[in-house]
Amino acid sequence: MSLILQLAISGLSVGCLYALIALGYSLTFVVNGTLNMSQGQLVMLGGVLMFGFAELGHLPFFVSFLLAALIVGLLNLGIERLAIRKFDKGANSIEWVLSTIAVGIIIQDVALYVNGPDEGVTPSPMGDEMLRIAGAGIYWKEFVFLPVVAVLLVLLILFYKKSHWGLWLRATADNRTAVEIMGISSNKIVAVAYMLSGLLAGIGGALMSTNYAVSVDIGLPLGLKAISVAILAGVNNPKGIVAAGLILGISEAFIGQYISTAFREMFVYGLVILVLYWKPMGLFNARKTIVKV
Amino acid sequence: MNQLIERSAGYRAAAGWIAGLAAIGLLAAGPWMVDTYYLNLLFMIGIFVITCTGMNILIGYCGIVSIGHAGLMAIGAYMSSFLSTKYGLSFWSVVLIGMVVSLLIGSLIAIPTIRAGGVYLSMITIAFGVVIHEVLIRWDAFSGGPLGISGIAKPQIGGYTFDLKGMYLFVLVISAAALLLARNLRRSSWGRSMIATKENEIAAASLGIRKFAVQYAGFAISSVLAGLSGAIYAHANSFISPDTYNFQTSVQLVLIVILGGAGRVLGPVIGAVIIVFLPELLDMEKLRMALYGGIMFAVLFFLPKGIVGTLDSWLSPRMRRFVSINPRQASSKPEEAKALFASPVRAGGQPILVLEGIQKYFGGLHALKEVSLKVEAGTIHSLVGPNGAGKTTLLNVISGLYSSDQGHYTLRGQPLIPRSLSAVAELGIARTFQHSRLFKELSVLENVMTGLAKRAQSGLGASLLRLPGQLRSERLMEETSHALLDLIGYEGDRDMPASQLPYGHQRMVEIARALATAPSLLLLDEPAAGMTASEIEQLEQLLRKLVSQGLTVILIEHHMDFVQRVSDTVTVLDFGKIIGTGSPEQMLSDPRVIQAYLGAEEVAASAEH
Amino acid sequence: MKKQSGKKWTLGLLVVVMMWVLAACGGGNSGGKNAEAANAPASSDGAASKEPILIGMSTEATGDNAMNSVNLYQGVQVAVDQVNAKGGIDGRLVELVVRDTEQNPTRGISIIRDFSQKEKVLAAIGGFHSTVMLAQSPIIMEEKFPFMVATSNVPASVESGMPWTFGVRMNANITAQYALKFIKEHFNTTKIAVLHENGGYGKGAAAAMTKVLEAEGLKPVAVESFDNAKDKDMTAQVNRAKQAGAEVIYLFGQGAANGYVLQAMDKLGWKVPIVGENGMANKGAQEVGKELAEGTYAIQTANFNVDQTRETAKVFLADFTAKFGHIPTTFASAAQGYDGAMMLFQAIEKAGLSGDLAKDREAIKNTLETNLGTYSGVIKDWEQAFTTENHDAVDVNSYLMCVWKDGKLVISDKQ
Amino acid sequence: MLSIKGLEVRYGAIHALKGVDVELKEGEIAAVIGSNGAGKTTLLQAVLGLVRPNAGVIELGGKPITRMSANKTSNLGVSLVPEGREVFGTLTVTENLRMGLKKKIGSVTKRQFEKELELVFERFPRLHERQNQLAFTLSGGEQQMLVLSRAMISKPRLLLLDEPSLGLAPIIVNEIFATINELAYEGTAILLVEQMAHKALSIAKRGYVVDNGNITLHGSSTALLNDDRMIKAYLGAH
Repeated sequence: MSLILQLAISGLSVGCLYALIALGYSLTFVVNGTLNMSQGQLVMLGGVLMFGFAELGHLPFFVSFLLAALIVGLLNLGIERLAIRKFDKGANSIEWVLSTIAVGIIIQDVALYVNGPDEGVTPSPMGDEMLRIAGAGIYWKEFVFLPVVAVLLVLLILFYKKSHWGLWLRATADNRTAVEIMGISSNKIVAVAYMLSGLLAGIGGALMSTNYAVSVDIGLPLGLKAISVAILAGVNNPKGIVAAGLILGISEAFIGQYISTAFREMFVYGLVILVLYWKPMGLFNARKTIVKV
Repeated sequence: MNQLIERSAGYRAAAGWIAGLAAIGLLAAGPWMVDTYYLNLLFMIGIFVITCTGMNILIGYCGIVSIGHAGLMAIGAYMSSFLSTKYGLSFWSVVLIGMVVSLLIGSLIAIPTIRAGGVYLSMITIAFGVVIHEVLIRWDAFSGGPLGISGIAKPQIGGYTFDLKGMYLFVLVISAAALLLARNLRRSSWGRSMIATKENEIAAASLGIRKFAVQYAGFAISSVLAGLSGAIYAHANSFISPDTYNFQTSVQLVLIVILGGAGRVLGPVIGAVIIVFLPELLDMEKLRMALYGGIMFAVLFFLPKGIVGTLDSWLSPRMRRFVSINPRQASSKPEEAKALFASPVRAGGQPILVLEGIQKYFGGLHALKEVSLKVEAGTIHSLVGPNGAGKTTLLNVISGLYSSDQGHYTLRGQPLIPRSLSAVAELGIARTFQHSRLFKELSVLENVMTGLAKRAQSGLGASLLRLPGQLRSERLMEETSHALLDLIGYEGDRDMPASQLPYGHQRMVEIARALATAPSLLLLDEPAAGMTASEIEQLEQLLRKLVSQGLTVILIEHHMDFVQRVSDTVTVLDFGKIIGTGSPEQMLSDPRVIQAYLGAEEVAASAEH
Repeated sequence: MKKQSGKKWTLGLLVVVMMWVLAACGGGNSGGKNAEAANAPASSDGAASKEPILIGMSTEATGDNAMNSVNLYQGVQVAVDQVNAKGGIDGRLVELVVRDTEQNPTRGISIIRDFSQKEKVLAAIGGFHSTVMLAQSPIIMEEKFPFMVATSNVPASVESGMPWTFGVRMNANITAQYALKFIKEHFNTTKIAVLHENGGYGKGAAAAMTKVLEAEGLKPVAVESFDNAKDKDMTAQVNRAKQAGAEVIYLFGQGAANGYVLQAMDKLGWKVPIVGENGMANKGAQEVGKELAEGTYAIQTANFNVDQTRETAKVFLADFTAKFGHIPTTFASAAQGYDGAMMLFQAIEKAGLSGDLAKDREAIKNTLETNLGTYSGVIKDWEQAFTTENHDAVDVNSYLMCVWKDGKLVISDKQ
Repeated sequence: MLSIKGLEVRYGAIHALKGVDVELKEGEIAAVIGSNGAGKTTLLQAVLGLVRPNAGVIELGGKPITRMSANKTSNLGVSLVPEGREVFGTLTVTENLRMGLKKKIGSVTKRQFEKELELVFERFPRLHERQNQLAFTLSGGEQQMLVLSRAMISKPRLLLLDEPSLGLAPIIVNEIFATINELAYEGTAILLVEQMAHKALSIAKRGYVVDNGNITLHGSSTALLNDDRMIKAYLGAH
């Protein structure tokens, strides 16, 4: 029994990571149908900055956490201004996919130049103790991912539902000209969405560096995996994305155990292709509402 | 006069051919001029040109940006390497098998990709690319895992084994052939149909062009070329590994096409030269990839049309002014314009189209309420009514753009279910749109020729190789299109892109394009909007000429005087309901019509007018 | 009209920028190799007048686990500095022509041709990334110049049938023999589970250990793989090894991935000895595993955490720390880079250069194979390290078993 | 309140507005009538700033707003009810109304907003029933009531209406026009673009007839109603 629990728990913490990054995609895709293909690199940047501030800069944990998240958020603001706005020309314009990939290449190489290739883990305030639940073990610093993602999800939903910025975001997603008529510059709303998405990426990266090693080359694989989560869930459904992230993390652990570790990776992408054949808009995609809240 | 035009056009084509052959001759002398380092780079350029010409067809013509085509190169490479190392088959047979398997896997990718569109399209291709990469790492028996396959036999003919020189010449021949195929495709109806579906899917469907079939052809060609170039590379370097074709390679392939200029035949050549030579020149150690990414971004930002595209748009206006082919005079014989469209024999007074009880809802809006209508063959039947009355909605329902919630249709006595635009177009119903939907990248003549795509559909193979049969049908299409342009009295330059047409002309060319599908029923949605008085006069003459040759026209128009002069019957729609059908005089003086239009209270005074 | 001219203006600007960039690099490139400007003392007597000796350096500076490949390159740089400090090889300074393969086999191939034809190097050193090395090997045979493989463990890249490649590396087959001998001696068990990353490095090691065990009629109890960059949770892999009753884990991941294996073992409450190689020696494993890494073994060919017993090693460590400000992060790669380069220089000196490129390359190859003579390196003292049949300098008894003790990798008392 | 002098707008080759002059005072309704494609919608879009005029001056309460962007003009108290209504289909009725608060959305308290809602629901009880429904499920008439209320909730000085009667049944059109009359009575200046000339002129004080980008007729409603040139110009007989 403890094996199944062990697999589930350890899969959960990895699933939280995927969910957090995929949430970043959904925020921007909902607003103007574009997303930042270098989101993975932003997460890497969050982790590297966190490690840099906490370990090398000896700043307190929470100060460096906030700094890392903010810097990545502001960077994403710049990326939107340069790499997205010019290319966002309606439904199936694709140039922004390429421009954000190019930005990703630049971020990764500059990070390599500044930070060097080494891997680093930021010591977590939760220490390295182990939490034992009925024989299954998980580090506190890993387990803390779950509540953090839960809190962020609730904040995001409240933001969509209650705050007027959230309302503006959903209105821009629905009808951009009407938003302009209502006296709100839709470009500003898109920029805010990108900053929030950058913030999420920064938080994801910083959180990740407390238990997993971050180095400059982890960005791309993480980004590709998180895109699959977003596609699986249907990009306009925050709750669906977190669920899909967790399911993916857990099923990876079980597939590894019961089928074979070799085919684990193919399972994820195979599932994505199956979904795209059967339900291209994603499993939890709510047809009608632009943002399922 | 005409001979002079043909000859000058002939000169330009001949000059093109001579320049092409000279370039290939020079490149063919390469192996004896440069050392193996530059020869290897030229070889790599050839490999990229082969794949990227296929991708150019996919991105430039069909508008599908696939970021997973390195996977298809890998399939071609692994299939041929596996068969040649395991079973010792000759290079020539394994390459063919490799291409076939790439085609099969490419088709698997094509189905969801073409259906999805938008950002999902790129995600699907990325997912496929990554799955192929993972399979190659895992499936040791087939791919040798991460260490790949070594010692792959080099191609042989008779005694001669191909070394780098031989492989380079082989690649040169293949890439020249690939470029020729792309050029032929661009000049064929298949190429035009691809660009049509890319630019305006709805307009293409209304001409009877099925998006899936056309775009699948693009995908198939690109898959085969990718498989071929993958196989050649593997056998040339006698080693293949999963890392050779990963996500970064797919991005590189797309960049080559975009950098060169998507949709331009020579685009991939320029793109490949830059992408292959750039890393060799940037041999600084630090921030090399950052500069690479920077250049990629700069090209996307500053040169959206790519290098060849920007040069072309810079040079061609000058070229055209310099070598201005003066417009063809209207051909001297408009009267006996041969039956340009197969209009049926007057169906003895039986109505060509009957609509009964058509209902249509948009969410809460009840757009069409119980619409019933009879349209007599060989007449002009106008639909009038205030804005938002449902006129365009009715047209969209008849043409199959929207599906109606209720009601049934009969066309020439047979029951008609307007499933889709292309299906309805095949039944001989053509239409134009309220806002111009011309294909901007195609020239005026090519726009009209896309109307003929449905009828004169020669095979894909024939189009690629430009076989005599296909050439003849191209000539025929050109002739018919010129005749149609003469019919509508178009005097402007027929080779300039449609995007440069003045507004009025755009409407007329759109009508000519609709006529090219040889319809028996033509639906026109506000053709006169934005036209000058003289253009409206021309339109009136055209409609009379068409109807006299047996065509039936359903016309939506706001210019009441035009409607009055040209219509046989007028139907007035208001608030989704038909409030009257009859002769123009009867309808336009009917108090209910005026009330609907002017919104006057039951003011007796105005009714008398 | 404004928008149209605006576009042309930006087009013009871009073309100027591109020209400047190409010229700047082109200039730098043709003017002479922008290689590692060896800081030879300016005052050497007339040595600079003669043509410098060009040696190619193929690195993987960007991409996954670049931290190991940096050590290889740094080791070679120290060798070049030392040789040039002594006035170069019979008066001619050594210059490195550095190229980055970006872990891309296609680029690796073009670099070999670049070394041979464009830069016209005498010999080259590199071979960190196994798959790139495999792609480069056949091309080296075509281009016919000596290439020193200084890290990649894949046996195939330096087989006897490959006359032009020489290995100063831990050949997976030989490493597996040494590891099996060590495990049988100290843990008297042959129940070994192999956990490896799915790249060339991991795959090579897994295949070698399986072959070595099968030679003795045995079989690894479990062979599990993981993805170095993507996988963060190894519970499944470790659990399958545990269920198979493994008593030792032969671990071949890179850095942090090994750390996640340690974490998974900790969660499953399962403690068995671990024997790894370069990946385990790298600080990434310790960074993640922290005290869990205590007592894990890493097969190396050198160890710089302890004071050096060999003279060459002392000098090497001093020069390395002076130049880079820290000791090597992966000992074996640095040591093998240094020794590989020094053997090349010794062969060049012994062969004597006639100026004809093809003959000189042939001469260096033959010297390496026949009369290289004695060379006292960082790793060990060699007596004719290579023969025509065997191009691998590191044999079973030139390994050094190291162990993690309170956060540092030291030489283990069990050898 | 609003003065437009010599306004010209060109879309590429099409010369949509060729020098238009319009005057409007507080609490006054001016109707702009004319056949389809005459340039009526372009006029409203130019006033709000959705379209940048090529020539001419637009002044709101004496302040020039000719080249000001749409969202800035909107916050100066100009609300537009666009042709085809443009509701936020996937937002609920209340959320649509909340968007009407424009930039003041942050400063308006919950209670204040509730009070505004009561006013709206009192005027349009049907919106009260459907307040939590998604806007795209509303009927044409209900959507028109929604966008009208949304435009009024920010108490604009100038209300621009683009063919409110589009696709509505006559009884609903009467209800809408009655409301427009009340709004003017409460002091809002209204520029009403409408195809139904008689209905528009019945509530407007003055009217402008636009034909092919020019104002061909202009005067008090009663004068225009009896001018037979109006019907001819209207039915597009050139």
